[in-house]
Amino acid sequence: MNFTPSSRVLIQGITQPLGATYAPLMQAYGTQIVAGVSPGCGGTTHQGIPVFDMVEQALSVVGAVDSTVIFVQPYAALDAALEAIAAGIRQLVLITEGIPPLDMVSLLRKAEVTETLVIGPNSPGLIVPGQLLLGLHPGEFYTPGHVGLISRSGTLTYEIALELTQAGLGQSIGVCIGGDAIVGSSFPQWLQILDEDDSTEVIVLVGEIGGDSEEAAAHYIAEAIDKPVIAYVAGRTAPRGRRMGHAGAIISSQTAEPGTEVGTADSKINAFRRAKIPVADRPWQIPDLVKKTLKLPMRKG
Amino acid sequence: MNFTPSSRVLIQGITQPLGATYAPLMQAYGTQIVAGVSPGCGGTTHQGIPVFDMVEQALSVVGAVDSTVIFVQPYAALDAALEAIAAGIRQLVLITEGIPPLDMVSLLRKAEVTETLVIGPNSPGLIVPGQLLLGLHPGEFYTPGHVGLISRSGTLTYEIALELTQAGLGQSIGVCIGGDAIVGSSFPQWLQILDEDDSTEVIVLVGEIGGDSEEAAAHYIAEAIDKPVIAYVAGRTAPRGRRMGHAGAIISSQTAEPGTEVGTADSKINAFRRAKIPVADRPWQIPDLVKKTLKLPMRKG
Amino acid sequence: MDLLEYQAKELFREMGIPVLPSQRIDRPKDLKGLTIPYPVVLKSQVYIGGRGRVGGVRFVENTIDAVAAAQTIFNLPIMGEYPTVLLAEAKYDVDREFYLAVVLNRSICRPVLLGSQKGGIDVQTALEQMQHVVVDQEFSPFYARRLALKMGLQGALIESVSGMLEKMYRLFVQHDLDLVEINPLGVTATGEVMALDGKITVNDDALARHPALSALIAQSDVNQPGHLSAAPTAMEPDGQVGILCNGAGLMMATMDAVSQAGGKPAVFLNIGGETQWDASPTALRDQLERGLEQMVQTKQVRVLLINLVSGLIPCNEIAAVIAKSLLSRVRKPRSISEISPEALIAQATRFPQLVVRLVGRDRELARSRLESVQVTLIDSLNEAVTQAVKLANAATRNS
Amino acid sequence: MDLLEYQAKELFREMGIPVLPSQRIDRPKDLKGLTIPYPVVLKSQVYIGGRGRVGGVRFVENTIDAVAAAQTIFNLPIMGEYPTVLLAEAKYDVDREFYLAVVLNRSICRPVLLGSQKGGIDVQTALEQMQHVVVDQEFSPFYARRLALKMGLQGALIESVSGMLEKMYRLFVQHDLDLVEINPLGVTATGEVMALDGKITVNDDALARHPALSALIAQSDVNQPGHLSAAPTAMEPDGQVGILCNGAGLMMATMDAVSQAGGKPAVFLNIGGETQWDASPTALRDQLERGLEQMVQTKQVRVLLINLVSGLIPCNEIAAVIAKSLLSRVRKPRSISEISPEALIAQATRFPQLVVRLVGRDRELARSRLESVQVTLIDSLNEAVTQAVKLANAATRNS
Repeated sequence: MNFTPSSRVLIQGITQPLGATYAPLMQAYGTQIVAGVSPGCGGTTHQGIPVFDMVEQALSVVGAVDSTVIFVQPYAALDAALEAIAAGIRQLVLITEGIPPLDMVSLLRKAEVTETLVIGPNSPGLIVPGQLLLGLHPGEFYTPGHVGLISRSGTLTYEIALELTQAGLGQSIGVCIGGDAIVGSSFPQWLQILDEDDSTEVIVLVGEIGGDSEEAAAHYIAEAIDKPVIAYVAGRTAPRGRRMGHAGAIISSQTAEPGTEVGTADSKINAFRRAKIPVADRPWQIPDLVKKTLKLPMRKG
Repeated sequence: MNFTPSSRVLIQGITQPLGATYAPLMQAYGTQIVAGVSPGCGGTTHQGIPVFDMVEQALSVVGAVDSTVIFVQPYAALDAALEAIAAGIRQLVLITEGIPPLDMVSLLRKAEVTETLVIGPNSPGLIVPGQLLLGLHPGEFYTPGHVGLISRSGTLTYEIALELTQAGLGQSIGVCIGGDAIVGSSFPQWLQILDEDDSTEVIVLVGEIGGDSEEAAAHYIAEAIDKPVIAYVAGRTAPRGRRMGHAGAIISSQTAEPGTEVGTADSKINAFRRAKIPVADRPWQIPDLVKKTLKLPMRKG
Repeated sequence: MDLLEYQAKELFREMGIPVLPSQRIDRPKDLKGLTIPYPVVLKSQVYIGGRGRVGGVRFVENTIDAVAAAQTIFNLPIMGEYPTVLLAEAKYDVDREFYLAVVLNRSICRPVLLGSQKGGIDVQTALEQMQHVVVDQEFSPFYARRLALKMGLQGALIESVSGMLEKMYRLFVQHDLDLVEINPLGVTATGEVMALDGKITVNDDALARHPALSALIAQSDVNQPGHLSAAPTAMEPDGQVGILCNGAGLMMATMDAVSQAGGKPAVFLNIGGETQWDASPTALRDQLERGLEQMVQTKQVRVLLINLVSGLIPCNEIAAVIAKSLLSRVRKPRSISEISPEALIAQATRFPQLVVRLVGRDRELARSRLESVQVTLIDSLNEAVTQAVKLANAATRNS
Repeated sequence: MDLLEYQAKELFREMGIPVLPSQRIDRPKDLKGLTIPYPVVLKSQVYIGGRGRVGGVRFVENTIDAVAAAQTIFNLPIMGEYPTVLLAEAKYDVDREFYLAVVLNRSICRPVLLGSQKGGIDVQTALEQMQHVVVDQEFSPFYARRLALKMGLQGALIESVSGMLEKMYRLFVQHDLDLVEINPLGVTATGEVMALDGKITVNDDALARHPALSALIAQSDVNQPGHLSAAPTAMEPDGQVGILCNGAGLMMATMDAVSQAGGKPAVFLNIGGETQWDASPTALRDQLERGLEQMVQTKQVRVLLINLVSGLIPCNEIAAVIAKSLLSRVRKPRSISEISPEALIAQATRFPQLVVRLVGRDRELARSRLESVQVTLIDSLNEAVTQAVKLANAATRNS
């Protein structure tokens, strides 16, 4: 794991709409973007960033990189990720939404044997406030501090980061594991990382309906996490079987995911409560719960 | 590597024609056949050998095995081999001829990451005279001794083993890497094994036209092998571009295997000669060359 | 997205999975051209399960009975859903019924093979005996045999059932499916197997790379549950609040908060997060514009809560889109410039009351832009929700 | 086994690899029904390369010229091979010609992508500039881009050429091929790419699991070089020795020894080693029986050297098959039992002189069995070869 200002970062899909927009924003935030990749655009530059046709070609010129942020089209994402792994990159941030799940299965099989960390897909990536931005997080919502923020959504995470910042609670990291059904890194993985991270004092976990990530996280927190955790779950009122936007935020039928009621907001909230984890009912209650946990003075209300 | 009388051996495809014939022959030679596998035949026995539906099921009953000998139909061989690897077996002998080469490519990718030894396909397997038979070698042609015999063919290997036995030269091992274009274990691999094997004093390498196994072996012997090696190459008179029976024994066109004249008997014989390896012109000259190398008395002739 | 039984069986047939001779029936009179010999089973083609228990499956012996039965089935809603197609299928005598499925399991990020010796309509019994095998590495047929053994099968059934699973898996991978289910798999006394009913769930995200599958689906109603739609999703029939957000998590959190505050969401619309590869300020503006138009056209919406949190596009650009939308609904007199903004808004045709909360860059510019069209920019989500519910309650009282 | 150009292009078309409009011509008059506008290229469909240099490819401007050109091409052997089909194809203006291939490399046990910016008929130049990329792990399109870059391509050509290679690779894997080659790949001034000529080598061992491919091949002559045949293979036109062995290595070693001893092999036949999954003593006996029959029917064979080394079947069973074969060729009088074996053999119709060498179990039983039909069992390969050559030389002197 290397998420510091010294991290050297590659952008795959730097000439795609989203990549072209965010590469300079990441750079402006202080992230060392050493090269971009876009087949057919080798030899050009984008806002001063040299662009190459392939990852391995970029690395042969600019040297090794720590992470790559992938902005390519959904059906090209598996190939881009495998290309990065083949070139030796072991931290991948998959921004792109809409990658077919079976492509993710193939990628994750490969990631496991190569010990590659895959963040996302359908994720705004990761921010270490004041230090490093790998993805879309709006830097102005964040401020350095000691709250580790992990989530499954983009804009809701920004919302909560802003609530924390406005309440005077800075963040050690903001990371989104992704809104799709099949994602790389998991809540337990990040809980473990933040539990060991010196700058994190409290963890805010922002979950949502669908799947059993929150149930697994609750279980893992009870078993293995020493630092305090505050949870929030979105989707109490979401209609069953409807896709809310995230491919992952859907309560599936019984057969597809045996274990009956897993996936509902109630199941997740109950899992957190059973693990004695405070659950915020509304997003704006999170800062107060954090302060209570850290025994900080409450804001007047 | 464990090729001793204590090796525990599984037979996959024990109810197929070839497997049904050879399993008892191997057992009669002293090989510890602990179980057979044949889907749909679980619960039966074949000549006293318990038969199971799956490899993992067999292993759960009879315990771990060292090697499996695979006799299944060509299009079922990749699956059988992957099943064995998944069950933890790391020495595979593929007897079956006619396995599609791209199935072998898939298998060998898997074998490499799991460090699995694959002998064959299209191979009579391996014999350690007087100790162990994993495959088809007719035990009566062999006698224990110090000549390591490695080859690409079946019946020609038996022929040469018999010539050696009749000349009073016993064998430490007889192994055939297989007659197909794509095979698992290679000549260099076996040369290294026999170079380190205490019971082997001299190595007889029986090559044939097609591919560059012999050229690679000649190179490897010059570089890395201390023990004396005698070579023979079959196919000096084989017509170009004709399949001789072995899928591998064909001299291919230039484009398919760049490197122009590689694959002909001349290319192979010249490679051995350049590496100062004595080459027998006829199979029956091999025993004399072995004796000469070992400074043993020659037979009268 | 789910396929109907007859569509699933078309794919089964292509893959060599045995299915009975069958014929699609679009209207009762189609039965006069039936080429399958009687007796025949008529099956309602609906997305909902459990049709058998409520009369959606009928055996018929001749054409007269068949036409009558078809009329009945066409007029029989299954959990509220009317079939637009029936499937006429040959009858088959089975000894036993198994359950088989291949499904993508999101918890472990792997496909899983499922099987039970107790298939058929009693799902609970099937579940109790359900066996599963995780396809952790590249699939190979031994995974299917592993399931067959776990199911307790013996002899020739091991190969016939695992052969079936192998084809189901190939179908699953070739078409990027979320689910392939055969229930029941009919097993005859002689050990022959037959897919008697089938369910396939297509993955929405992968559909665009499967033109043949898209064409198959285009034949049927795409307005089924679970389908990702660009149209607003209806909630409470008596709700008055429309909610428009960007991003699924934010959407759900906002809707939850409205409900918790006592409001009743009427419809919601997620105009999309910012992780589409082709997302851009222009694209987001377009989506917002279309979304506003759709919400405004939804009569039930008396109060429209707009909650947008964006790092991609400055708030003032969003405000400009909202203002433009508001102004476009005004009945246009000859010259707009002659009329004061207040008068314009007053004349707006059936425009819901707006509660706008924006977060991002250039919020103060946005505030002024919105004030120019009589809309107050609200700072916090809490306030915005409170305000929306208050307005909705007032509207209810006034109606 | 190789496909003809028109067959390869059928597969290209199915995979979405761009090819020109073309039409198969079985006889010159087919050109009257040509649907491709002139000018048109007529190409001899032969397995041998280099047809262009010897007049096997002709441009024609109208039907009269086309029919005449077709007649010429049908009567023009390419390295001794006459075409049975021509391909009429649209003309295409290209700026450059590339070489692309996907081939299975046996040394490294992996598929390899090959490419050169210098394609076309000058194979040597293509080879000098040839770039290759090993597909060491599961294929992904980046392997194709890697080759495009190694070839020195830039800009849009990287994607168009790597897209082509991706499709070639999918074809390669889907049909279990040994080789997919496009040479030349035409590249227009605007950067469009087109497969102008194509070669596909099918893998014999995998063919049985590709019924569509088998059907495609069944249309053409399967008696092409490289095809594994059950019939004896011809060697020297003036040879007299037929060689029958079991196993490829033994076959080659025996034939080499015959040549080295001054003999001339006429034909050889390998009845197969013992690694076929369904090999059994019965199967081997049947193959031997058929093989003997074929060899005996080959007029050129004056001496038949049989060298069989078997662990599967005892020598006496082999001897029984040989004896039976020998006896079956005898002109049958009313009752065989009345005649002595010697008399029978003397009457054998055109049966070559037999030199039989067998190794395996029960050799002494085999020896007696063969002696009963006047055949001596020889013990060593050396002796058998010497004996066969001696008899052949004697036969030559006597003829």
